[in-house]
Amino acid sequence: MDFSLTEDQRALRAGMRELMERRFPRARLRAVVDAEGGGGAAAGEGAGTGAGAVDRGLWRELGAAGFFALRLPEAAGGVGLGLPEAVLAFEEAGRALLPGPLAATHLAAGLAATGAPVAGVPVAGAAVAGAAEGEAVVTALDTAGAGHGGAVLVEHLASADAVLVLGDGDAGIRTAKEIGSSAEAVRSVDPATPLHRVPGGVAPAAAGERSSGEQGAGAGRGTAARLRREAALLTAAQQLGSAVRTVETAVAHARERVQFGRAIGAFQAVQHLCASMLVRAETARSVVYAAAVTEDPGDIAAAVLLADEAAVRNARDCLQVHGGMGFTWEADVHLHLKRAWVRAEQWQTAAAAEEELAAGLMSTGARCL
Amino acid sequence: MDFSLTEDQRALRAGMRELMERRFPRARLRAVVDAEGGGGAAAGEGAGTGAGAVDRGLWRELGAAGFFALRLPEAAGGVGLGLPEAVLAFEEAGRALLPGPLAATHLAAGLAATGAPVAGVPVAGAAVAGAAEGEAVVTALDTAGAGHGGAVLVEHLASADAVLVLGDGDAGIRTAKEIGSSAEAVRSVDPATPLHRVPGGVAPAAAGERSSGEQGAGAGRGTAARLRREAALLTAAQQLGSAVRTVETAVAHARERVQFGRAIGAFQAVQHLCASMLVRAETARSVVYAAAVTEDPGDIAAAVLLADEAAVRNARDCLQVHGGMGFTWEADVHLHLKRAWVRAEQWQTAAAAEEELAAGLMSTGARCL
Amino acid sequence: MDLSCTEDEEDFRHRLRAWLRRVLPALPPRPDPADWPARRAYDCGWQRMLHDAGYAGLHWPREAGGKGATPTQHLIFLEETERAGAPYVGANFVGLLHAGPTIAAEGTAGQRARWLPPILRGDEVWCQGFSEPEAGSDLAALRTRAVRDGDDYVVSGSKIWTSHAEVADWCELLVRTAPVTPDTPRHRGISWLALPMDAPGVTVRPLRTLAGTAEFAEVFLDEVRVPVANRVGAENDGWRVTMVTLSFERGTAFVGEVVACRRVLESLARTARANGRWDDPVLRRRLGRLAADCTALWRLTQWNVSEAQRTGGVPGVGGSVFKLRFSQVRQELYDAAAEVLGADALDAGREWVVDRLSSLSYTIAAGTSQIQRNIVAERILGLPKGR
Amino acid sequence: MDLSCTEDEEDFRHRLRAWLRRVLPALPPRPDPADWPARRAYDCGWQRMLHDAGYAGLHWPREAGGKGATPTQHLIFLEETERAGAPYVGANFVGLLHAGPTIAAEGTAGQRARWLPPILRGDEVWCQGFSEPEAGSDLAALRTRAVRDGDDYVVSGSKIWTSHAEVADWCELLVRTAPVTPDTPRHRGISWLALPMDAPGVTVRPLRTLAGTAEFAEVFLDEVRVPVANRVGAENDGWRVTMVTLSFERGTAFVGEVVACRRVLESLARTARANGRWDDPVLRRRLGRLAADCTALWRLTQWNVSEAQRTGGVPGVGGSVFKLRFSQVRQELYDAAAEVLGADALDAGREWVVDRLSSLSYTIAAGTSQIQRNIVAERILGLPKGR
Repeated sequence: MDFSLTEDQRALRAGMRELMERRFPRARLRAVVDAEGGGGAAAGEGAGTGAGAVDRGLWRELGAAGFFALRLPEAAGGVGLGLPEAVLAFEEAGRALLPGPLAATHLAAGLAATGAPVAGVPVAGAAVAGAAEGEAVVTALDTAGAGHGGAVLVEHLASADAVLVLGDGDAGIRTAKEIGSSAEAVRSVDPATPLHRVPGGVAPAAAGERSSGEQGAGAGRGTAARLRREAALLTAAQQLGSAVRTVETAVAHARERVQFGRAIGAFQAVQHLCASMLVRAETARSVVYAAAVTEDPGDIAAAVLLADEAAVRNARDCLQVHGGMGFTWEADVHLHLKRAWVRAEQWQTAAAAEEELAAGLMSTGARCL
Repeated sequence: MDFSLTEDQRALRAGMRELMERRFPRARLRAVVDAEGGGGAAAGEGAGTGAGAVDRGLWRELGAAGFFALRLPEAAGGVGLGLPEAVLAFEEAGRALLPGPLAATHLAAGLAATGAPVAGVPVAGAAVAGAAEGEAVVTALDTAGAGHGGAVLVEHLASADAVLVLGDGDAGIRTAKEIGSSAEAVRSVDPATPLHRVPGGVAPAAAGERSSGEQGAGAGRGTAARLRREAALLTAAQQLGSAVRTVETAVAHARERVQFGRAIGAFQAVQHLCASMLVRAETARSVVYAAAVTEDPGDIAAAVLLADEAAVRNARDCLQVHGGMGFTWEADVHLHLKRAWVRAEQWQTAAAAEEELAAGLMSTGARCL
Repeated sequence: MDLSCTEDEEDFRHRLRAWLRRVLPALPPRPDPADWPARRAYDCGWQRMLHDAGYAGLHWPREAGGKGATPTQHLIFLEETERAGAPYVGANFVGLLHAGPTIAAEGTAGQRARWLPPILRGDEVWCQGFSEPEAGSDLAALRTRAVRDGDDYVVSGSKIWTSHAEVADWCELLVRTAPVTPDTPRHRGISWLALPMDAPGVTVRPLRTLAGTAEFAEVFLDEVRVPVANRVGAENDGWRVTMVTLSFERGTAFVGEVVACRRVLESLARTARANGRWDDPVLRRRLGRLAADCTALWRLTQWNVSEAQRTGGVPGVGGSVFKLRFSQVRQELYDAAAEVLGADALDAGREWVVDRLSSLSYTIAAGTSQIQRNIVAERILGLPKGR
Repeated sequence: MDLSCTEDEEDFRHRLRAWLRRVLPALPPRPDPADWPARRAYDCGWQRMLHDAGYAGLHWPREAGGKGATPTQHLIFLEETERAGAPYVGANFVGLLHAGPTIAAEGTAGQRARWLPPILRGDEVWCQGFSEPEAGSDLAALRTRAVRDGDDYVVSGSKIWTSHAEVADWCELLVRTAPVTPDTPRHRGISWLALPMDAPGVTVRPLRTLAGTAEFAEVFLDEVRVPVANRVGAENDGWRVTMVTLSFERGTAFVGEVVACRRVLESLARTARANGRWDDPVLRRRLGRLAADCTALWRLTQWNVSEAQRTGGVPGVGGSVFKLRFSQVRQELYDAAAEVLGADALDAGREWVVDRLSSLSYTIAAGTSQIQRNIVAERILGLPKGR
């Protein structure tokens, strides 16, 4: 057993961090956020009308760096790595608050590579074929996330070429145009994540096309469930990155901000807030990484729970450490909090994760080592 | 509106505190606790066999001071006061960690004074007739508290003369001997509160006797529900007293205990623990007092929730402030915690209180002033 | 422990209700939140109506032009206006609740005559210039300097978190009139000035919050001349002058907000029932617990008001206990709202979503929860001074 | 990120399992927890069996008579013994996990030869004399004095929280050999002595905890003579000598406890199913969340062990993160147990009820959570020194 990162994994992480810092520095994040109509959460519309649109240039660079093709076989033009490496890359994206439907495009790239009808997923033309290279932007519609009235929120729909639709058991690809025709823009709480509300009843495949479910119930069910789990884990990895980043931000502020004649980081109340943040982040890290290794549904549910909690609560504590400064639009703290809220609503809710883990307690243990 | 205590209420509270300090000083509490077989929670049996027995002399003194007859009309030999005054007296008892079935005896005194069959409650001989004077010890059996297998825990059964039985709708008095015949002593977690487990199916009245329910469903139901609510509130008042006391204990320790060259109360971590304790106690105080005035079921449910929480969490924080010292048998902190656990299980659980309050949200508001 | 109203109080409540029933339907439509001049006009119009009906300065002493009402009457006023959906105090907040009372307590007769009546009539709007970028929790660290030059002070510096600055006539300003030295503690050397907002050298820049709105502003002061006659209290005594009002509270500071909490909670319950989430016991019990918390906030308010009535005023420290609980409950309330909304909590067009963002300031503004706990620990519990 | 075992590790695990299957059924019955001599005999008997089977001092260096196992092997050993229900290290805790490693690292050849083999064989039991009534979190405030008199130290003072004192042969004792002066920081002037527990002047008094048991003792020292030859390390260098071992950790400190957490949780779930409480989603989801927490504790352990293996050892500060989470989860686990039991949580005869009481020490013992957070803030996060 050696749970530590390998040298290659360290290098991958460093490379990804360097890529994010170079190609998506803070100025670029602020440009996305501040361009957004000057309105923010409380202002006009914004979503889907250019504001918060996916930066195609950046998307291609991510593709060139292997972000989407990370897990494709080298023979298929991929990097040939696994879920642990993908998790490291997504952690860095979360750390940088990189916007866009990263998980959906990453998963769609995997589907495309195997080619229709392998794995039972039909490919809607070139859109998904370009996912691995970052030529296509693929977002996702998870019908299991349907709320009151059966509607679902879809991120970055206006920027997307295709939509990965996860049905009850089957999965499929539809064009963004198709889905967009019935969608309505929503004033997103996160200025960097435009959202559309899509009415219920969307099927994974357009009439006449085959969705993965039609290959046979077993495989179909497995495909959608597996994609949902992987998406949940990759999203948890982004939450982890955000949680780690807000600890650093809080600590940096606490060292610099002087009140009552000393750095506020010398006050136990602030010290202990920061310490609790680190505990949350490191705890989340251990389960997210382990779930990437085991791919076990229970481990993934644990990763979702603890990473969501770490991202949301760390962002709030970071805001508290920043005091009034943290309440301003100019500070980045709120961007972490809002994105963490968005991600926490995706793929698997806390309630579902807790029920999954509770059910797991009934099957006999032996979950160790 | 004047929510403050009246002069008379202040005097009553001071008198009760003085009574408790004189007649049940710490040495006496420790005698009860330490006599208890030297075993404590983890030791032999203890319950019901003398250890933790109700002190009859003290009980009579409480009776003489009007503790049990507080709400009886003066014409009936009572003090003629109301629920607010009873709550103040019970708060002081909780503060002193006075053991014994205080609420049950107090309620039984009220029933006795009205005399059978008024209010539809038959009186089992002299036992309950002496409750007001502290000549009788009356404990309670709340059939609504039945757990798995229908069994109920009853406190101080071996010391009691009579048992106030609260059924689904009706209430009645049975002799302790009757109830005790099928009871089994339990190793109580609280060394000052002996417990017996009584099997399910106990009726409020012995065969052939009349219970309050037989007077007509409406009145009967009302009686049992009213008694349960009053008991819950008087118990919440004891929780409040304990919560207030543990703040004081924690603060006193924090001022005296020196580590790292200063009183630990100068460390923000300790200061903030103590401040949070005070907030909990004062919040609980406001709802407990208000519920005593309004007697509204929703207010009582709020009092139960917040007082239970204040007592349990304050005792735990008090223990944390005390560090290792708080973990010893010699310190009183654990006695507050254990008693708070016992009281939190009585009359109304947190789940029931929350459901009651939730249901109240559906009836239109106007709960203010 | 009497929670019922006296005959006088009932009478006051009924007359107020009758008046509100009469006037509220005739109010103009609420202004766009981003239109500051319209907001000012609306708020001042409401204040003028209150004035004409005899409700202006209800809690101010009679000598200052107020009604000398008891804390309970003030509580009833705030409760009834909130429940009736009457306008909030808005632009008149600082004038009615801080600057005015400060002038009433510490100003000269001339200052009172000049500044108080326009506040009560809704003619003049005040804003507050206390906090600075480097002086937040540590207000006494303020650096804005005022140098005496003849009959004027020349003031330079910057202030932050100033509401209604765009439309205010006056700013109650704390400035440093003597430098901090080893012999001069930081709380000395501060003076209180009434700054005319139209004075040359005053620049107002809106400050956008994380909720996306600009409820606050920064105020930059570049050699602004303020007449010495605008100083309330003695030179270098401004800290005490300010704290007299800040630390004097009658328990009524959050009455409207507490009433609103209950309303939001009931509305959440109805929404949950409509969208099916009410069937989830985890959520339902959470709302039940919040009902207990809201009840407690109301009872704590009544408690503090009664204590204020009995003793003539609650020291500000008593309010710390309330504020700690209030801030926490308010944030938990909006977290529960998000739970009720589910994914729709991401839609800023939905009710409560922007309120949820705004509620993030509760544990920070007007004394962070950390500072409040220090106050409780040191001033109420008597623990040794920390840090 | 490899969570699978190597062939060597699998082999180690299988041999251990086979041995445990063979020997555990033949163990004598567990002694009464109140019978200290019987407990000593039982624990030492088990240690002797481990010794004879080649498992004694698994994690000790070979030079000290240990097996020089990797942290992963040690993890496997602790995991398998806990899962098999093998005896806990018990009376041999201090000898195997602290005093022994200290002597191994800092003792002379003679000291190692004298003290280490009996620890590994289960012949001699050690206890720990560090904490004092006035020196808890602030260990360096210890006052027990040792005055040199010829070839002896004469030691007076008192120690607290000493486990197994009644039956220990030796006590690793921290004493003050030089007074604290303005020039001598408190961490200097402390020495490490091996105290024979049968020396005249040593009195042991059981200390009853809130769980009602006497798991700890106070040790009173009245002019006890300890040979200077029993000092490990230089005079006045005892703080460093002690911290070398205390601060060196391979991530394995809580392996057994983490395995036990999971077992308790599964048992809670079964009990809840049996008594019907499983149908309450509030409880069920709470247990689900605890499952995530238990998983996290196990993964954090694997993480720390792997880091220790990679770097040669985890500094103690890394353990602070783990301990903070562990203490909290452990207490929440027993609160959930009370929820499962309902009113039966008041019956100390029921499973988990006394464990719940014991768990109250988790946030206090071996560094309170407050101290741990200080360590995390200052030593890991690099925040300025507080207080």
